Amino acid sequence: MRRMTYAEAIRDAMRIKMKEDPDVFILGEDVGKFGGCFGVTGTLYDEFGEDRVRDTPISESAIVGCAVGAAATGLRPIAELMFIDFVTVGMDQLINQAAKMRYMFGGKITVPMVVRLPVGAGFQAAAQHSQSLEAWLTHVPGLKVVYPSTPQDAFGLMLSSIEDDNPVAFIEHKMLYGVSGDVDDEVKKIPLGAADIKREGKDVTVIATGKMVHEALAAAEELAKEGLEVEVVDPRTLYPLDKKTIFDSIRKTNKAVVVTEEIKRGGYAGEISAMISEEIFDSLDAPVVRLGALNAPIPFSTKLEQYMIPNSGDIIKGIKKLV
Amino acid sequence: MRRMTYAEAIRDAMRIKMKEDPDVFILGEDVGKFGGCFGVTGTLYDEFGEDRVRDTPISESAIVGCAVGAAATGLRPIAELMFIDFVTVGMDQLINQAAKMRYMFGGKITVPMVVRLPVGAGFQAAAQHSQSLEAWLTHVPGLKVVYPSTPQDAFGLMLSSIEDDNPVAFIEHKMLYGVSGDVDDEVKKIPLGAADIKREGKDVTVIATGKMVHEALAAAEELAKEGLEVEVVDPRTLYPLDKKTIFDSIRKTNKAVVVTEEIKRGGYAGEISAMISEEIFDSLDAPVVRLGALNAPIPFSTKLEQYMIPNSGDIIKGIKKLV
Amino acid sequence: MNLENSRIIDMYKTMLRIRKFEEKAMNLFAEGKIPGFVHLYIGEEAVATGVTANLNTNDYITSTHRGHGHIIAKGGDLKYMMAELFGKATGYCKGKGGSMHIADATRGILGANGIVGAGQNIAVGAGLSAKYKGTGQVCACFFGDGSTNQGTFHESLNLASIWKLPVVFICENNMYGISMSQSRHQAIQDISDRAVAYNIPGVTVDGNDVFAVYEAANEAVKRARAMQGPTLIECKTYRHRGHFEGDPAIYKPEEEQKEWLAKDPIKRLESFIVENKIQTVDEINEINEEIKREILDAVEFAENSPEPAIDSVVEDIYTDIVEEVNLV
Amino acid sequence: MNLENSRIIDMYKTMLRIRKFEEKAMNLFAEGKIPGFVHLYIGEEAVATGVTANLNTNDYITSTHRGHGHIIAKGGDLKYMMAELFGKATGYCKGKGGSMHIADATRGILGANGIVGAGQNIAVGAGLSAKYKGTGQVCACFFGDGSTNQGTFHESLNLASIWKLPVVFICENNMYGISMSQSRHQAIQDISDRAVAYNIPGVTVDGNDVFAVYEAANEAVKRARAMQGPTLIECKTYRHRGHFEGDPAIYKPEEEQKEWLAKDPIKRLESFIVENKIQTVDEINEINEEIKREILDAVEFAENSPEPAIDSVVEDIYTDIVEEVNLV
Ligand SMILES: Cc1ncc(C[n+]2csc(CCOP(=O)(O)OP(=O)(O)O)c2C)c(N)n1
Ligand SMILES: Cc1ncc(C[n+]2csc(CCOP(=O)(O)OP(=O)(O)O)c2C)c(N)n1
Ligand SMILES: [Mg+2]
Ligand SMILES: [Mg+2]
Repeated sequence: MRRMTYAEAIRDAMRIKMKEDPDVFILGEDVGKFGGCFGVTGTLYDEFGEDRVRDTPISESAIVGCAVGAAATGLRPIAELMFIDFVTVGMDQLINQAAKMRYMFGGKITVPMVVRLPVGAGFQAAAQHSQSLEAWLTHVPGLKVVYPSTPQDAFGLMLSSIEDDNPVAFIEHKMLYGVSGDVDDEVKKIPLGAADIKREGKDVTVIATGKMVHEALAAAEELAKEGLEVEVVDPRTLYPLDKKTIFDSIRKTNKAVVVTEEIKRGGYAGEISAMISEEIFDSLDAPVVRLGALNAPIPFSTKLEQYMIPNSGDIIKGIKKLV
Repeated sequence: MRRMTYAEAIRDAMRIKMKEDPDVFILGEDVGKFGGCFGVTGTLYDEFGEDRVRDTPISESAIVGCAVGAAATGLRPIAELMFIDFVTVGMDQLINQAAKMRYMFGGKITVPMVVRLPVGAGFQAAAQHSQSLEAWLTHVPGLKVVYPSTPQDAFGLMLSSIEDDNPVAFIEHKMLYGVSGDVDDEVKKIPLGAADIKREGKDVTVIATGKMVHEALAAAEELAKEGLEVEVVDPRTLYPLDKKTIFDSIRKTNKAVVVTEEIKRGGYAGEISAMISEEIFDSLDAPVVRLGALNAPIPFSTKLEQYMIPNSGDIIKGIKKLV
Repeated sequence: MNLENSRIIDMYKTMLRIRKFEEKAMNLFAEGKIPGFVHLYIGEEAVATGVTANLNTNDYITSTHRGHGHIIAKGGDLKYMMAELFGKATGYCKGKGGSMHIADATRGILGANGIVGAGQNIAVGAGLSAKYKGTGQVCACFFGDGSTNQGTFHESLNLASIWKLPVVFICENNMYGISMSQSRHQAIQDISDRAVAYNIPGVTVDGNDVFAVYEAANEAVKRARAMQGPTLIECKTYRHRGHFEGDPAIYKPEEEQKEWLAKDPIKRLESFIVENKIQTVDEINEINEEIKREILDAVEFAENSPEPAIDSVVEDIYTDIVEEVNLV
Repeated sequence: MNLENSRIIDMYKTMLRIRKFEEKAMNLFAEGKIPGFVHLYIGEEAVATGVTANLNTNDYITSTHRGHGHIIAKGGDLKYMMAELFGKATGYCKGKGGSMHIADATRGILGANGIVGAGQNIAVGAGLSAKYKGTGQVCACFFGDGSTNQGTFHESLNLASIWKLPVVFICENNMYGISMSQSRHQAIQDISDRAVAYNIPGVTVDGNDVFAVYEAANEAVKRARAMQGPTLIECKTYRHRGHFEGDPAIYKPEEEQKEWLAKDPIKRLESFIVENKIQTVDEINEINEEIKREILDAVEFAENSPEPAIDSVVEDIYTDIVEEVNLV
C-alpha cells in the first residue's frame, strides 16, 4: 500500500508496463524532460530515455496517426494529448483510423494503443482548454473509453489499458491530478468494464464519473446526516460499460441520478439514462435525473465557471427531486 | 409548386440566397465545374462564377477555418464537406472556433456560416464514407444542427440556415439526394426549431430523422393495415429541438419510439429518449424505444450494411414492443 | 542502371497484373457486380511497380483510395482482393472493407485508406516501429498530388524528418485531385520542392518510366535503411480513367488525355523489352495470357465465394468484445 | 528607412506599453489576482509593433495564446484587456474569454486563440473577405515557430497562395514551442524556407529590431494590398519568461538566456532614440511614467469593475437563443 496522487498513479502504471515490455513507449508534446504539461510523465524521460519518452512537435494529427501506425506494426504506444480539447485536431486518426482499422481489415490488424486525454474545467482555462468530450468517443465503435476517479483506479485501469489490444481513450481529470489516495499494489489490474461502488446505500443510486464521483460522495456524506443512504456507482470505464453493477444498484434503490461534467445536451449521461429506461424501466420509481454542465462553452470567469459545472450542492438538489 | 429532388431543393435555396445577398458564397472540394461530389452545387458555378463557387484544395481544416474567418469578417460562407466523415479533419475549426467564438468573445463577433455535411449509409461506401455523426455536433453549444428529410424541408431549412447568424451544421442524407417531392415556393423559409408531423396518428409516436423518416412512414403505412395509427414526428432541426411538438405528440399517444441512423451507443436518440423521460415521464405508458444502427463501423458488404441500419421492418418490431 | 532481365520481366508482369486486374474490376463494376466506390490506377502502374521492386516482403507500405496497384505490386493476392471487391467472406477483409480498405499485414500492407492523407501519418508510425525495433524494414508511403495539401502531409514529413525515420514518401502526381488540376490546387510545379521545408531530399521523376521510378526509389530506400531519413519522390503520371468509375472526367482536356495515353507506361516497357530483345513479342503475348488467366481465376474465386454471415457484422470490432447482433 | 521621428516614438510607446502591461499582469498573476493561463510576450515586443505599424485600424490580425502584445499593438484598449484578465463583466469578452481569447472586432482583432495554429486558417478567411469585397484591407497573421508544424500552417499558406490573398504570415520564432527547441521540432533553421512550398516570398529578419520587422512587413503589406499574394516573414526573437507564468523554463540554457536578454528590443530602441537624439533620456523617462499611469488606470478599472452576473453564463452562445440557466 502506497500513498500517491492520481498523476503519480498513472505514471507508476506506465513505468511498470514500460519496464515489463520494451514495446511500450510514450509520445506527445513536452512529455520528455519537461515531464508533461501537467507533470504526469514526470521523470520517465530520465528513467527510459528519449526513444521511449518521445517529445513531438505540435502536430496532434501526427501524434495520434503515428501511434496508430506504430501500434499496427507491433508497438504499444501511449500518446499524450495535452488537453482533450485538442483531440479535434487529431480526430480523424483516432476515429477513422485507430477505431476502425481492425474492423475494416476484417480483424487482421490489431491496434493496441492508449491515448491519454485530460478533461475538465476548474482552473479558469476557458472554452478551449476545459471540455469533457468523452461522449464523442463512446459513440465510436472500436474504441474503449476509460475514466478513473481515484489514484487506485487510475493505476489499475492504466495497467489494463496498456495491456489491452484495442485502442483505448484514457480520460484523466485535470483537477484530480493532485488528489492523493492509497494505492494497493496487490490489487493491480482493474479489468476494463468493471464499475465500482464507491459508497453503498439503499435509497438512491448516483452514477457519476471522474471528478463528479467526488462531488457525489460529498453529496452522499451530506445527505447521510439526514438519514438518506446514497449509493455512488463509478462506471470507471464508459465503454465497455458495466451495466450489471449499475442495474443491480438501481434494482435495489429504484431511483437513479446520473452526473457527468460534460455539457448536458448530448452527453454520455443521456446514453446511460436512456439505457436504464430501456432496460429496467420497471425498476424505476421515477424518471432518471440527469445532471451535467450547462449547455454553454466553458467561461473564463471563476464565478461563471464554478456555477456552470455540477457540484455536490447540485447533486443534492438532483437527488431531492427523487426522494 | 415545383417538383424537384432533395439535391435540387438544396441547390435552389442556395441559388435564391446567392442572388439576394452578394455576401453568400460557396467553398469546398470540387464544388465548381464538377458540380460537387454528389452533384448538389450542380450548375451554380456557371451561374455565379468561380469567386462565389470556389473550388478548394483537399484541406478540410482550411475549408472550415477559412469559412470561420470569412464569416467573422462579414461574409456568409456555405462550406461543403464531401462526407461528414471528413469533419474529423476540420473538427477543431468547427468545434473550437466557429461554435465558441461568439461566446469566448463576449458576443461581439458573429459567425454566420453553414457547413453542409452529407451523412448516411446505403451505397456500400464502407466505414469511412457512411457515418451519421450528428450526435457529436448536437453536443456542442454554439452550433445549430439541421437535418431535413424531404425536398420541401431541405429547401425551407436551407433558406433559414443561410440567413441564420450562427454557425449551422446542415446535415444531408446522401440516399435522399435523388428523392423527388413537391416544393411549395410560397412556404419559403422553415424556421430552425420547428418539428413537423409527417403523419398523424394516435397510437404511438415515432420520432425519426433523415432517411429514417421515410422508413418510419413506410412502417406506419404497413401498420395502418392492422389498424394501428402511428404518428411520425420529424424534428427537422436537432438543435434547437422543438420539444413542444414532440411532447404534445407523446402526451397524446403515451408511447414513443426514437429512430436515427446513427450508431446507437451515444447517438442523439439517447438524448431525445433521456429528455422525454426527464420531462414527461408520467405521460409514458412504457419506456421509450430507441432504434439505431448496430454498434459497429459500417461494413462494405451490401448484405451486412443493409442489416445493420434500421429499416421499416425494424421500426415495426420496435413499435410492437410498445403495443 | 543494372537490372537483370528477369527483374525487368517481373516488373512488366506486375504492371500488367495491375492493369488487367483493374480492367476486369472496371467491367465488373459496370455490370453491377462490384458495389461501392472503385478508383482505378490504370496509367500509373509504373509508380507502384518501380517502388515496390526495391522492397522486401516484410517492408511496409501505406496506400490510398486508389490502392489496387500498390497492393498488387506489394504481392497482394488477387483472389482475396477480388473477393473483397465483391464483398465476399473470403475477401481480404471478410467483405467489411471493400476496394478502399484492403490490407494484408502478412505482406506489410497497412491498408488502402478512404481518408485522403491519413496514410502519411500511419507510414510514419510504421517507420518509427522499424527504427525502434532495429529491424531494417522501411515503409513506402504512397499518396496523390491532391493529398499534399492536407495538413497530414506536412506533419508527417516533418516528424519523419526530425526523427530520421526509414520512410519513403512517394507522391503520385497524376495532375488532379478529382477535378482539381494541380495548377489550381497549389502554386508550385514540382511537388518535390516541398522537401525543402523538411530539409530532406526531394526528387521528381517521370512516373511513367518504371526504371526512373525504380532508381529514385532505390536511392531513397538505401538512405532509409541506412537510417539517414526520409526522401520525397514525386512521380509525374496520369490516370487514364475518371476519378472513380462513373466520373466522365470532363475536366480533363482531350489533348492532354491523348498525349498521356501515348505515354502509357506498359506499352513503353513492352517496347523496351522487345527492342532490347529481352523477350519476343510472342513471349510477351504469352505473359499476357498467363495474367489474364490469373485474373479469371481470381474472379472465379470471388464469384464462388460465400457472402459473409450476418453474425460477422459485429465481429472484429474489438479483439475481445462481440457486440449485440440484434437491432431491436 | 524613412520613418519620421514621431512614428519611431510611437513604436517605442507601443513596445513599452506591451512590456509594462505584461509586467503588471505577471505580478497580478503571482498575487493570485489573475486566474487561468497567462502567456507573456516580454522580449518579443518588436515583432507585433513593427508589423502593426504598417496596418490601418480596419486591417485584420489573428493572434495566439501569447496575444497581449498583438492586441495592444493593434490598438486594443488596456482597460478592457485588463478587466478581461480579471474576468470582469467590463472586459473585452465580458469575462468569458480571459487572456487567451481577447478580441476586438472594431479594430480588426479577430481574437487571441487557445488552439495552436487555428488563427492561421481564420486569417485566410479574413483575407478572403477583404479580397472578395475589394476593401483593400489586409490581414496580419501572427503565430509561433512551434505552430509551423501544425497542419493548419501548411493548409492555410497553400490556400492563401493559390488565391493570392492579402495575408501576411508572421512567424515569431522565439526558438521554443513550450520546452521543445526549434532545432528539435523541425530540421530547418530558417522557417522562411517553408515559403518555397507555396511559391511565395519568405524572409527572415531580426525580430528584436523593430525597424527590420517594420521594413519586411511594409514590403509584405504592400504586396498584399496590391493583391500579389501572401508573404511569410520569420522574426527571430526570444521570450524572456517561461512558456506560461509558473513555468521555470529549465530547458533554456543560461548562456542563451543571458545572450538574448542583452538583445532586449526595448533597450535597443531606447539606445537608438537617444543616440540619434530623437529624444533625451528625460523625455524617455517621461514616456515611461506616462505608460505606467496608463497601466495603473487599467488595473484600477479592472479592480473596480463588477463580476459578471450569473445569468450571463448562458448569453452570447447564439445570437438568438438563450439557454436554460438552471443546472437542476
Ligand atoms: C479527408 C478527405 N477529403 C476528401 C476526400 C474525397 N476524395 C477522395 S479521393 C480525392 C482526391 C485525391 O486526390 P489525389 O491525392 O491527387 O489522389 P488521386 O485520386 O489523384 O490518386 C478526394 C478529394 C477524402 N476521401 N478524404
Ligand atoms: C492544438 C494545440 N496543441 C497544443 C497546445 C498547447 N500549447 C499551447 S502554446 C504551445 C506552444 C506553442 O509554441 P509556439 O507556436 O512556438 O508559440 P510560443 O508559445 O513560442 O509563442 C503549446 C504546445 C495548444 N494550445 N493547442
Ligand atoms: Mg491526383
Ligand atoms: Mg515559439
